[in-house]
Amino acid sequence: MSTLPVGATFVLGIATYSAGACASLASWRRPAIARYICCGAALAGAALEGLAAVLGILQGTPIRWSVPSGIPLFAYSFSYDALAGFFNLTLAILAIAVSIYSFGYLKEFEGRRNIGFFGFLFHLLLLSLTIVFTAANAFLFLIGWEVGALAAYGLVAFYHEQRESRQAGLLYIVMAHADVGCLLLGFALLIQGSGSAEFASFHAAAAQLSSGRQSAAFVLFFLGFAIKAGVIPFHIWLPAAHPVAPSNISALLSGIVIKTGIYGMTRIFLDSLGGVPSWAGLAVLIVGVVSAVLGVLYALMEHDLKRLLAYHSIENIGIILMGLGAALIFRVAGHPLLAGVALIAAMFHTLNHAIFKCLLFLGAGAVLHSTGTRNMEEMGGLIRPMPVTAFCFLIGAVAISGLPPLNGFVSEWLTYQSLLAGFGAVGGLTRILFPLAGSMLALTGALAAACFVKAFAITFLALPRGAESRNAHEAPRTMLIGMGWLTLACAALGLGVTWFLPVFDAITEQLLGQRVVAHLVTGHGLVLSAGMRTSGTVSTAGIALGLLVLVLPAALLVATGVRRFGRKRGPVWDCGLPGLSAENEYTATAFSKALRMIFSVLYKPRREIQAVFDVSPYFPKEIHFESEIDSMFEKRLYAPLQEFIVRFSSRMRTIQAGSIHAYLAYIFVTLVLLLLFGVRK
Amino acid sequence: MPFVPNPELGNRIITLMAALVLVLQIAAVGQRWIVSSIRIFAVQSFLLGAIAAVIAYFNHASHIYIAALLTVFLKAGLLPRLLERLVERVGIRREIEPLINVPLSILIAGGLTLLGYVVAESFHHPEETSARAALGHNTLAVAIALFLIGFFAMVNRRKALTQVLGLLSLENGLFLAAISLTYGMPLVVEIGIFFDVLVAVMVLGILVFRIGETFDSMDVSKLRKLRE
Amino acid sequence: MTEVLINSVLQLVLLLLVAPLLSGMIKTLKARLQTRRGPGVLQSYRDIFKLLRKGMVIPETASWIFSAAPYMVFGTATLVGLMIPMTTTRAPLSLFGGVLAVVYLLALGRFFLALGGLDTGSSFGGLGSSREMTISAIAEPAMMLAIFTVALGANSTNLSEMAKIAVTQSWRFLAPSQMLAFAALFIVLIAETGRIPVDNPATHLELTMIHEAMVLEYSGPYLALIEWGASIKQLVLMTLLVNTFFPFGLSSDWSAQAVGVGLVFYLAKLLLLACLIVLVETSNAKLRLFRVPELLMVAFILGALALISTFLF
Amino acid sequence: MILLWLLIVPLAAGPLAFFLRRRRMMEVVNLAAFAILLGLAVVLVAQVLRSGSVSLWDGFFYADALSALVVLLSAFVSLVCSIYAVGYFRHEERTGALQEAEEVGGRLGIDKLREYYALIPLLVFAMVLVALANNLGILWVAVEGTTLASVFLVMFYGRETSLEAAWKYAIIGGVGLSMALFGTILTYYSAYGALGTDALAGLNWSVLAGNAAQFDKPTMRLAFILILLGYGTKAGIAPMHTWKPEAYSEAPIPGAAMLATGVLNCALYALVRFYILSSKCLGPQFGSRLLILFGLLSMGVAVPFILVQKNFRRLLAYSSIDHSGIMVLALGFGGPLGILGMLLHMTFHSVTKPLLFFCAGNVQQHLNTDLFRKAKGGLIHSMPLTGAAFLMVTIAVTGSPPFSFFQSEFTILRAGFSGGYSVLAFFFISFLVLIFSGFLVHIANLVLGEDPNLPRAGMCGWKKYSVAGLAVVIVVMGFWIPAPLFRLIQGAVGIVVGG
Repeated sequence: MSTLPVGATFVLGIATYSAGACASLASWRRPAIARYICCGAALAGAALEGLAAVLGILQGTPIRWSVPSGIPLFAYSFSYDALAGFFNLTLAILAIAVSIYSFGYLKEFEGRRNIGFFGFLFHLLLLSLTIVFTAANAFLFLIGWEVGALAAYGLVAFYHEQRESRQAGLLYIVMAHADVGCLLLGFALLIQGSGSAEFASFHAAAAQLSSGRQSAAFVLFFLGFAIKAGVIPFHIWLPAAHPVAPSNISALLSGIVIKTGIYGMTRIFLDSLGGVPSWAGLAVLIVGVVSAVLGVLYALMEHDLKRLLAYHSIENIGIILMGLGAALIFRVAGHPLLAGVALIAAMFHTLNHAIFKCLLFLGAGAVLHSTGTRNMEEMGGLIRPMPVTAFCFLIGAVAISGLPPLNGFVSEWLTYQSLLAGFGAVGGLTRILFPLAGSMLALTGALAAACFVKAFAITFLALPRGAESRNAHEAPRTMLIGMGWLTLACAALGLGVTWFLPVFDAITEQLLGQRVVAHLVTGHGLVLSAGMRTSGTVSTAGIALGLLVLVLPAALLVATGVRRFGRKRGPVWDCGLPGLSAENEYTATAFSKALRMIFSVLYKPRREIQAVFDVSPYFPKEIHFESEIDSMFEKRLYAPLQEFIVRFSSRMRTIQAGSIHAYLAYIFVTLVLLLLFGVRK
Repeated sequence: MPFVPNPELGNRIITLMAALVLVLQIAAVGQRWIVSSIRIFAVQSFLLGAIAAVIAYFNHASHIYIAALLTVFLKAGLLPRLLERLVERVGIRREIEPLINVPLSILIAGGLTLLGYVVAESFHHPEETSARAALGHNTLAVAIALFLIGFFAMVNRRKALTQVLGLLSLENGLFLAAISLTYGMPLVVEIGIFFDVLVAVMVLGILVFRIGETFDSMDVSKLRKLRE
Repeated sequence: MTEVLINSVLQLVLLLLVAPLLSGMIKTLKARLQTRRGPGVLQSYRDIFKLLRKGMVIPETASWIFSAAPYMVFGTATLVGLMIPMTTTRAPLSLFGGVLAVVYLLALGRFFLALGGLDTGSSFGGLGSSREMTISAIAEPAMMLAIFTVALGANSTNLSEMAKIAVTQSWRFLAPSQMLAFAALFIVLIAETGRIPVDNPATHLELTMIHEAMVLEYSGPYLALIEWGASIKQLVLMTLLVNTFFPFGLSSDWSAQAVGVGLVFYLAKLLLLACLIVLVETSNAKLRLFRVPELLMVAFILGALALISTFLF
Repeated sequence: MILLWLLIVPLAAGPLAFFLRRRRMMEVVNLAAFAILLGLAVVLVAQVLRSGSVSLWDGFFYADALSALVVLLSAFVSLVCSIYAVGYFRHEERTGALQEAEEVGGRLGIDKLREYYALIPLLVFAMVLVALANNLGILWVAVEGTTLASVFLVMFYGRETSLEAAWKYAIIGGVGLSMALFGTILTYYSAYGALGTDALAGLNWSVLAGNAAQFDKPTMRLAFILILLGYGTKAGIAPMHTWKPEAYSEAPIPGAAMLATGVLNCALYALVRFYILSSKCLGPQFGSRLLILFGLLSMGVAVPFILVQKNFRRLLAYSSIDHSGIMVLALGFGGPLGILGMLLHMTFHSVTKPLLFFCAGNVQQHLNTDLFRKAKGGLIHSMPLTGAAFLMVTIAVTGSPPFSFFQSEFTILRAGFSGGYSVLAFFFISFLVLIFSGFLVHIANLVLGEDPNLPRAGMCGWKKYSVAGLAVVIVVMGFWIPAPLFRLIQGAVGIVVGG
């Protein structure tokens, strides 16, 4: 199969994005047209890129080509291999959903916001992501990386009239720049070894690095990518930035932008950097565990719907890192097969999380769009006015909680299996860490389930808690289509996993020289098996079927019962308490109370209750209750740092105190010192 | 019968004058009256001119005569006149207390002279025993000392005018170095430099004048509006 | 294929029949131990039957989620029941999923039940769901650790495999690791099935109840499904315990008498475990909600110890 | 011959403007002169590219790739600035700032304009002379000339503060330049032994460069130290940088832009010339150490002042300190990469910095303040073009892709690593990150947000088009460097590295 079709469609897609960017910028005076250009071009570009990705994956063999750039120093060289194809596929799936969704979503911008500029940034983001995934040269990679960050900054700060957005945007871009700094140093290290900025040349160069420099390179890259991925403790920008962006953008940010960090780690650690130090994998694993558990714990305390979702991104990145860390460990320990399974677990979870997190953010966007609030405490009962959104959100919630038979379950299952296998594969006491990590993964999953029970129930079920949600309306059709597409994807990837898995074969072969999927699929291609050492099996299709078969008779039973003995709607019994009203419903805060108490060590919750009464404190007329948790990292880590920098700088300012004599004295002293330095032979 | 120029003798004379110049410089550090420090500067410049002439005479470097003349004309004649006029215009005659008190300043000046010799030491080439080398070694020390002390004066003095004087005496150091080390720079350069010095002094003069009339004090340590 | 079908049907029947019996048995035993007459062993059957023949009231505030929950609870419980070996080492649907699937399917049921509890807007439902999710969440890691200990021994997460291995070395439960794991898993069982000291299945005292609060608004056939599902879940967990740790009488062939022997052994083991539960329930008072985590932490530590001791001894 | 024209044009334009009565005429003269100058510069570049070097009057004037580059940049900067100046000063005139500036209650500020339009060509003349002078002494004279010409720019507005600034500028500059002169003399002395004192050529760079190897080493060492301090003062390297914030915040915007780009280039050019001599004589080690030290110091000093800054014009000054630090650092890293990085950086800096100043100028003229705290933000609404450009150029100037500074800084980083200074490279990067953060935070808060009671600014075409045009150039340069320009730069690199 010739390389032409892939390259052609890929370039065409890129061209479409670029054209879209310019066109929507050009049409910023005509909102309606700008809207159509923005979404239409994005849809077209995404479709093309998706096609390119599919072709590329089918083709298998990596394609490299290099375009001379206008800058004599560097050439733009791309490489379209399995990994790039996979991430581009993920991007395309999301981009399609988001651009369809945006048709409806952007309508409300008309006349109020500059859709043209929005479209420009939107396309720029998509373009840069595509480039990041396909760049085969550090320079191009960094350009794509930073341009993406800048575009994302523009989009995060898009509602820049609100202080919140401005601050969040700045926090985001500053952290992003810090990670670029790390990457620059890392790449410089490799380039110095190889003498060229091409990724292809790194592999050989990294082999010659001294162990110290190798560790340094690993640390630098890990820092850089970890910041981008929002791994704890570098996460603080994430829950700040993702919620304030327009929801369709939040979906992309949480869905794919943070995954560039994962892509980078995979690309550099498994491909370019050749061998990583033996402790590296362990570090990644542990960081992953911490991120997963803390991420979900913080998510539980949120009652801002979008912030809650943002924290879940941190959690899922943690889960992905568990798989990746395991893969690194196995690779160093010389178990390519296990490494393959672990890598597949990580990659598959990346894809899955991208899909359902995007779906959930779009759902949240729809809710925000119709109620105008992000505060769950004011929502409720939305399942009646917006049934479709509610259904999509529910599917997303089940998927992200890792419950069978949807896709989230499969990737978590694979992660479990590879962790368990690790116990047998690695010697020494470190092996204990694998099952422990597994149990932490279990904790994470269960907490996530709890969190999404809260998120879904408080948002969509029971009685409306605020006027906005009382007169909410279903989202426009295009938005629903966008969500529906992802809902389908969740179900398809869950039930049809065994048909999808072969996609990963090329990746594992390229990165680990090992095809794995053959070991993973048994039972007439319907059953997923953990392959080698631990022979666990699972079949999501089977589970779904079984559930269906078992529920049907029960349904019949109930139906007959209902036909004979009737069923009627009545008021809530509520232990006989009359007149249920929204005020005495369970709230999000109340729901998470138990966990807040249990993990109070971590949260350090503060609460403040003021009761207003006239006769006796036991019969208060009104009670004002407020409770907040302090976010450890901001208070203990970042605030002091910033404090220090500012204070130091202010102290430095006395240097420039305006006295010319002081200024001359600086020069004089320097001169004398240098003269002394100069005379000593 | 013609007088036979003898380099040895020349060097003696030059070294002597250089020493004198240095003494004047140190004296200027202790000086309180603006006018008299201007005069000191004038004498110093005159001596430099003389040194230049001597070098020119003993080494048949005729183009240095021009430098000598220029020096005497500009630095010993024109500039001091201008400055004194300025002093009258602004009407401030006495230097206020410098940042570092006089005895200490003089001590520091001595230290700087020492530094000058240390530095000059580093290019002494025992193997090369020509007259020029020896001369260079001595006068360079003086030149560096002049430079440093002039600089120190700028750091130390508060009046705008005395800072200008410091700058000028510092340039005298350069001139000494130039003529004694290399028997002068190429002529074009010399002229360019003199021209620049002239313009510089004018510019500074204008500034001093403006400052004098805007702030009705020439204490530049009071200029501290612009700061962080 | 057909064999799997028949097998499943048989096991399904067994599940549906034994589960209520077991909970009834526990109730009776408990009453006897507290020197009450208590209900008959068959009481649970009667309850379910009665509920099935009642009309039901759906709260006005409830949405379709409310009605979906009972099916999910029942469905997941029964499906899980088909994934674990009961009388023989071969679980009919073992291929469809191992112990991980079991845990996560139960979680799926719980997920929907909790939603159902919140759907009505009644604050008791919310209270119940909140507590249920919390406790199950902190029970999870201990459970997993304990299970891993066994799974790692058997090199498989599939229950049939685990059972097969267990059969080959039936005295393995004397190994400290197994003991510890059993202890951990037993505590988790208590928590998951909502028994004293974690929850009191008998109480309807509003502020202490968990599971009961969640299902407060259900009535008629729905309630029947939920109760039935709950008892099946309980049966499943207990089976898990007895068959993975004490694989006596499990045979790997299908001959009638093998199955029969297996059945007898199985019921005996269940009875013993039931007695143990009853002992614990009667000899303890219900813990405050915020003491429960400590209990489960103990379970977690036991699990960790079990894990470590797997390659110390 | 071309060299002569390059000098004559600005030299003629100055006095001509001085004798003109009407504002429009002065503007025309300036614009025309600088347009021609740019043309001539391009021609010069072409000639240099064709035949390695151009010289006149048996090498009294001498232009190789390095000088051609500097001339080109100076010409470009002066043209751009004079275009902007038209709009800027018309606005000043309208608001009466010029009239105030005149000492004796002036005639519509026309004298001030004359002062500006007459002085700028002289400044440019000095800048060109710096690049074209072969004789290091003349080079010094020319640099001094730039100082003298620009002192008047600094005291342009005649406020107390501008006098203060001018004084500091003049005095510190004077001291610095006398150090440079001393350095030059010592260089001459150290060459003396090798070359003897043949009158003129003795200080000609083209001659010195040839046999720098035989120079007297200790003298050269001392000379380089003095040169570094001297021209370093002019380039505003810490700790000699202190005059910059004062001078830049007092001079009229176009003049300040000239100082920050053209004059800075001249100082660095001189530094490079001597660096070549010293590295030939003493080996690269000695010079590099010092340069790296001062480069990092300058960046480091700039950081805190950028992080906490009250005044956006001073902010620009510190940014220029940071950039001269970067260039000196690159020179210190040395090697083909380092020099390439430095010259690229110089080029990009000369193209980008003016826009930064123009935006600041527009903002200042619109808000009548240069203090952050008096600005409530929301400029993007009241002056969209300037606001957007300001944000863009901020991102560009702090060296983030796709803008061109990223290329030079990436190259410099590589140079640092291949020079074996990995640890220092770490500092380099962290300073860059900090500066980016500080800068962007300040400017974003200035530009974004909304300030309802801020009127929409009307801008005259001159201001508008100079800003827009320069913005376009910057964006294009991020993706495309004209091949001849790059050849020129590489030629210059060859001169510095291989000589």
